[in-house]
Amino acid sequence: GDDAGAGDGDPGPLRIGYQRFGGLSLVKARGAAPDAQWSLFESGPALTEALKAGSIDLGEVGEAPPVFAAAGRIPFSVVGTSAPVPQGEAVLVKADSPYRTFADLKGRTVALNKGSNVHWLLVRLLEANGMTLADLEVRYLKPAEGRPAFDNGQVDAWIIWDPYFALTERPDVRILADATGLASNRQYLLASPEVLASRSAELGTFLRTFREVTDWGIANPDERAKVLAPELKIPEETAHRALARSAQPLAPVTPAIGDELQAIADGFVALELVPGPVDIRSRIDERYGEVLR
Amino acid sequence: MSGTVLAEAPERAARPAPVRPGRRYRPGGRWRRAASPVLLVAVWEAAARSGVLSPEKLPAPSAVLATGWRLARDGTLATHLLDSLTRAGLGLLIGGGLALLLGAVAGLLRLGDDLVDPPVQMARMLPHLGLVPLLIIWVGIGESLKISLVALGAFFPIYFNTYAGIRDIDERLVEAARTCGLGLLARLRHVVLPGALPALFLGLRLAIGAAWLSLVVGEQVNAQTGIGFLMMEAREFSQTDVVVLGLVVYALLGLLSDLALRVAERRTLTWRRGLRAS
Amino acid sequence: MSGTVLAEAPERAARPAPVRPGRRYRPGGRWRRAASPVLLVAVWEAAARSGVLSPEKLPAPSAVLATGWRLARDGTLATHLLDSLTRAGLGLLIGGGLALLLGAVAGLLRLGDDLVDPPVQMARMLPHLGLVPLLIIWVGIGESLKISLVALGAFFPIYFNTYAGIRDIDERLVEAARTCGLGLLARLRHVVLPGALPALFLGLRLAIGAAWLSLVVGEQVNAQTGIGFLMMEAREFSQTDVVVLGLVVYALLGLLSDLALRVAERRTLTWRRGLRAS
Amino acid sequence: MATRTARELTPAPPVLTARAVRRAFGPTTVLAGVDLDIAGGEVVALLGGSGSGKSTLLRILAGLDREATGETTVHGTAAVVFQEHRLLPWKRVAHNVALGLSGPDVAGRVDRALAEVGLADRQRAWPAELSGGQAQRVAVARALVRAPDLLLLDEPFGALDALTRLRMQGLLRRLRAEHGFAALLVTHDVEEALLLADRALVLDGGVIAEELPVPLGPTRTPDDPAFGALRRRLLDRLGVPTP
Amino acid sequence: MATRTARELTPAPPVLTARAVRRAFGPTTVLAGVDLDIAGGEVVALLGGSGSGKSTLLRILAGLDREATGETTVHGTAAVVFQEHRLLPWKRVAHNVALGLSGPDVAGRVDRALAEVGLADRQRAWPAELSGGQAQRVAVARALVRAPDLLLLDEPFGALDALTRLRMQGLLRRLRAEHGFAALLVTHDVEEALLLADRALVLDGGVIAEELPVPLGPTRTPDDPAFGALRRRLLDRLGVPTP
Ligand SMILES: Nc1ncnc2c1ncn2[C@@H]1O[C@H](COP(=O)(O)OP(=O)(O)OP(=O)(O)O)[C@@H](O)[C@H]1O
Ligand SMILES: Nc1ncnc2c1ncn2[C@@H]1O[C@H](COP(=O)(O)OP(=O)(O)OP(=O)(O)O)[C@@H](O)[C@H]1O
Ligand SMILES: [Mg+2]
Ligand SMILES: [Mg+2]
Repeated sequence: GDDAGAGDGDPGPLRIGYQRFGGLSLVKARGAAPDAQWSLFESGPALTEALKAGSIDLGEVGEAPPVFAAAGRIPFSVVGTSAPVPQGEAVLVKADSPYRTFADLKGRTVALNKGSNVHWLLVRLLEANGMTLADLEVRYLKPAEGRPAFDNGQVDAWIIWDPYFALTERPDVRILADATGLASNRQYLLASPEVLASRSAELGTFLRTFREVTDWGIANPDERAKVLAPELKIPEETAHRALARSAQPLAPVTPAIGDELQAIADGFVALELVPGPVDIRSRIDERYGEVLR
Repeated sequence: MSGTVLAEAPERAARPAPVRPGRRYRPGGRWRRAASPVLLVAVWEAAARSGVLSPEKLPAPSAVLATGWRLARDGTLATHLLDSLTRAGLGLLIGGGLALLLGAVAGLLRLGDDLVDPPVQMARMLPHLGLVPLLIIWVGIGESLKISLVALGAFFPIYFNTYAGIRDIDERLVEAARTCGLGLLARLRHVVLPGALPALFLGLRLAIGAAWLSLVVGEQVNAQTGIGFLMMEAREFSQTDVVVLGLVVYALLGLLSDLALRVAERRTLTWRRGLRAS
Repeated sequence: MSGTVLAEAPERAARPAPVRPGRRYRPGGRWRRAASPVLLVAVWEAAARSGVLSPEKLPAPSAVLATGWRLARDGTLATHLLDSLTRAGLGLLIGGGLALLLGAVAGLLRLGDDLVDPPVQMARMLPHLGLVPLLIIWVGIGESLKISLVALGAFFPIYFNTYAGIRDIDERLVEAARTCGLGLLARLRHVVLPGALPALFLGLRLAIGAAWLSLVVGEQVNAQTGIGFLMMEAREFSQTDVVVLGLVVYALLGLLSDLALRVAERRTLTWRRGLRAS
Repeated sequence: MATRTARELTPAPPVLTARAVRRAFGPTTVLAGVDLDIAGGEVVALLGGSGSGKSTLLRILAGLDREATGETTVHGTAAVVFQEHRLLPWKRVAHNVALGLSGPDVAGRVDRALAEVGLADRQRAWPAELSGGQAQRVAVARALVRAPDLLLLDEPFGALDALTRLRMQGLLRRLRAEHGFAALLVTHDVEEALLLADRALVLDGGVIAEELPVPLGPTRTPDDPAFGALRRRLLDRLGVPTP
Repeated sequence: MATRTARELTPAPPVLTARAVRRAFGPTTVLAGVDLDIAGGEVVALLGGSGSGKSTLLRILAGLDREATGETTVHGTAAVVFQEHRLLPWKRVAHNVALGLSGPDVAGRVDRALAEVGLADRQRAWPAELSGGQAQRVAVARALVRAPDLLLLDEPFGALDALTRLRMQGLLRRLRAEHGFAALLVTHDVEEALLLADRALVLDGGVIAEELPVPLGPTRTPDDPAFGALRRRLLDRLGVPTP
């Protein structure tokens, strides 16, 4: 196994799990944390699975994965978050489709990734429109599968996040709704209990770097797009557009954040989308508040 | 000269032990095959009970059994199993049928070999699971996607075994059949098919495995039912016991299909026992 | 009485056509195998050019080729390919070696059959790709995960073909070797191995395919390199040309490995040509 | 090198004609131009050393060798008994005999054919359960049951004991008298050739090196002085010293 | 039912002893209690009808049948020539002969053995390229080259023409005189049995039904009146009508 490190002697590098778009990509792309060992994950659930297996020490995910992970009794703590990014996820339909509001999708097929931030957005959208899950034909598709299905008209709408969102945003695609006013769509930093116990300071240093890089990116959006486009292998212009709305500054976790997460968890439990009850409030770890403030 | 021909025979035992012992009746023979699976499960349970194996890494067999019982009682297991079996069966039928046809054409006809075999050899290495994005475009995200994946998975083992089975038939027997006035179809039925049957059975064995494999991936794309979906869902909530239950179900299906194939083989390949004994 | 024995012979052609034409030299024989792949590509290109096939559904071969050339020139393709090949090679070595060993034990020894075969039959149906969540827990998410998946994928075809190949050996030849004073090891070397070789080759063919298949899934879990990763990444960004390029690379690898196996077969199985001709 | 048969002028139309049959395996030429005619109802014995090309010639005449050159024509139906029995291992004895047989009462004909070769009780045996001689007799039954115009027999009685061999020879003679089929009989046994054949050929050096009419009556015994003379002549031609 | 050999009291120690050998295939008993001793250097011919159990007995004596009952002991080494040639199809002729051979100059010994059976030029041929008689001779060479104490031969010359057969019989006689091996020779040819054997046995009804010492000198010919008498007696026992 390559997950040596949680042992005695040389603890090895910090093992960071990141997704294609989260703020951590920029840290990796700029080479700001040369000692870290990076693992790329397709989605939040895949990342929390590695967290459970003890294969990574820290990872960044969207809104829903912490809830699903907590429901799965995966040991982790939430050590950081970001400012809300409600424009970073949206419901997309074809431009020539008749749907004007989300309620028009009643009885239609909607694709989304299960257990991701968009899953929570769906819950909120249903709630806001007085609908239930039974009113839609939900198709759970990963981003890589959702795109061809959406492009080929096999689903009527696709709920997706950046950068897939920005990549799909073309003249023949229309945004039906985004998360504004419905969900915060924050990023969450999850850390394994072992690393918090034994390498807390090291993690703090890393988080400081993370914060600095994020702030630099917000201050230099053009350069940020230049650095990230080749790393993500997407056009610079698309990267620019997506980053402009989705890259928000980091923020410390607070009891208020815990309440927000708990509300999400309770919402999922109420819909029986996760087996309850889920106590996620207690997963909040505020020790890095100063670093991220 | 002959003096040297017969000289210096090397020292050796007059009766070396046979490569394979005879197939005569052995007491408890039927149950001996159960020994190692039972032992395996026992060791696993003991390891889990003693705490050597943490339940997150691998839950105890008894825990898996309890989960299985729970899901079986409320009917969940049956629904999922039925859906998976239907998909696997349909896919096997389509993929296997096509493989049998093309394999026979390539194995029997020179022209068929030249035309059919090269594309198949190219396609052979296409990991059909890598085709998922293209398949979504071509056949959609519904049942046909799952069935296509199963059919693709089942195709290759059957094709290759059909081809090899036909190629390996003793040509002298085909000649004998020709001199008995058997036409092409009759030769197929009386010589080629029975001669290739052992290879076909092997292909079927491998194809059944490949079918499940494809299904487990296929059922992760927009499925609401099926054992693959059940496992996938459990994986999301880290319900290792359900994941392992899914695996146990697969294992049992493996044993069952093996049993069925063994019976079928015993029936159709009786003549081989004669070969053995002789 | 004999009067009836010889009565009423059915009317039939004196010389029915042979099941398989002779293997004599055919002009252009070597290139005939290229016909259908070339035709396939030509039709595909024509369909793309004429607009029958939209580039999103399937980009034209020329477009794929251009992408390939671009990625080849900047070295991307070579890096990814090398990594994938390393993983596939290691996994094949480990899984294939183990399969050969266990297959031989089960095929040769009665006891080995009773102990080894039932667990393998159970495991056979375990879709190893369904094991990913457990494998992540056991071996982590690094290279060992990918190599384990390949090894698991390669194991079964080789195991089953080894087993069947050994079982199908003409026992009369084994007897003859025994009376020539060959011990167990010598019989293995001189009778069992050459007799099972055609089946082993078939197993290897299927195992190579299974290895790639496993890799394509394995390289979706925390990989930064490999053809599977390349395709995965392209999938996420809907770069169909790169996806198809990946498939083309796989197809070419399929053809190459087939060619290599054909050469190896021709070398080691010369004696079969004699059998054919006789 | 007298390769034409002396019977060419007799009225019986030839059931087999072969002209300039040549066959080489790589550099070695096995058949260097064989001409052969067999008239309807004629039994021809083919003798020759081990490896002289008898089986090769038979396969060519049966139309099984596509790499041989020359012309062969069979008028009517032919049945073959190969040097090895070539029974299908996956068919029971009776089904092996019935292979490709059609017409009325197949089962009855098969029964009777097996009874003729003394294997009435082994109908349901698998070929792998037969002794060498039994398998050979089943192969003979498989050929006889089809009532062909021409029988091509490659050492059909090689694995049989003296008594069974006599019986089989008797059977062949009787069936031939009844049905008048022609036969090409490859044999190593000079006496068998003289007992059964109208003509004996010796294959040597890739050609028919010797042709010997056997003008003996239908009831022949080895005690016949003419038989003895022919026997000596044939053995002589085959290089076997005779006392 | 005289199953014991008359030579039991002679000084030559037995190279093979078999007692109460029984073998049944399902309901049919093929061997119903065979007793057999072969003294060192003795050649015993085994005759019997087709399907009488000769090959079955040979396999048992070679230690290849685990389902037979009774006792068999071979003192020294044994080599077998089976009724079918059983050459490994994936080994060239020379390698088939050399199979399992060790000691000095294997290549030379193989060369000479193949030369003895007249196949010096087919060393590099594949078994599938041999004629029936050639394959059989390779199998004989494979047995002879091992210089065993006991040769078990199942119709070793069945597929050979008269001349080659005579040569092989001569070879066997010469080698035996030189090396004094014992042999059990299954044959259908009564003359061959009388030419080669010290004793002839007839297997019938699952037991050794007849035992016939062959008190002829080392230089035997069929013209010998004693030979003729023995021949008639044997044929008679086999049920073949003699004139
Ligand atoms: N496939 C082959 N490749 C090369 N040589 C071959 C092949 N088949 C036969 N031969 C050779 O051709 C010659 C004639 O073989 P054939 O089987 O016709 O002999 P035969 O007269 O039937 O001998 P026998 O009496 O021993 O059966 C032999 O020398 C044999 O080695
Ligand atoms: N595997 C088997 N199953 C059933 N019966 C068998 C099997 N093997 C042999 N037999 C029967 O046993 C009897 C003796 O066979 P065996 O081969 O010993 O005869 P044989 O004396 O060698 O005859 P031949 O001279 O024809 O070679 C035959 O009737 C045969 O059918
Ligand atoms: Mg021959
Ligand atoms: Mg026999």
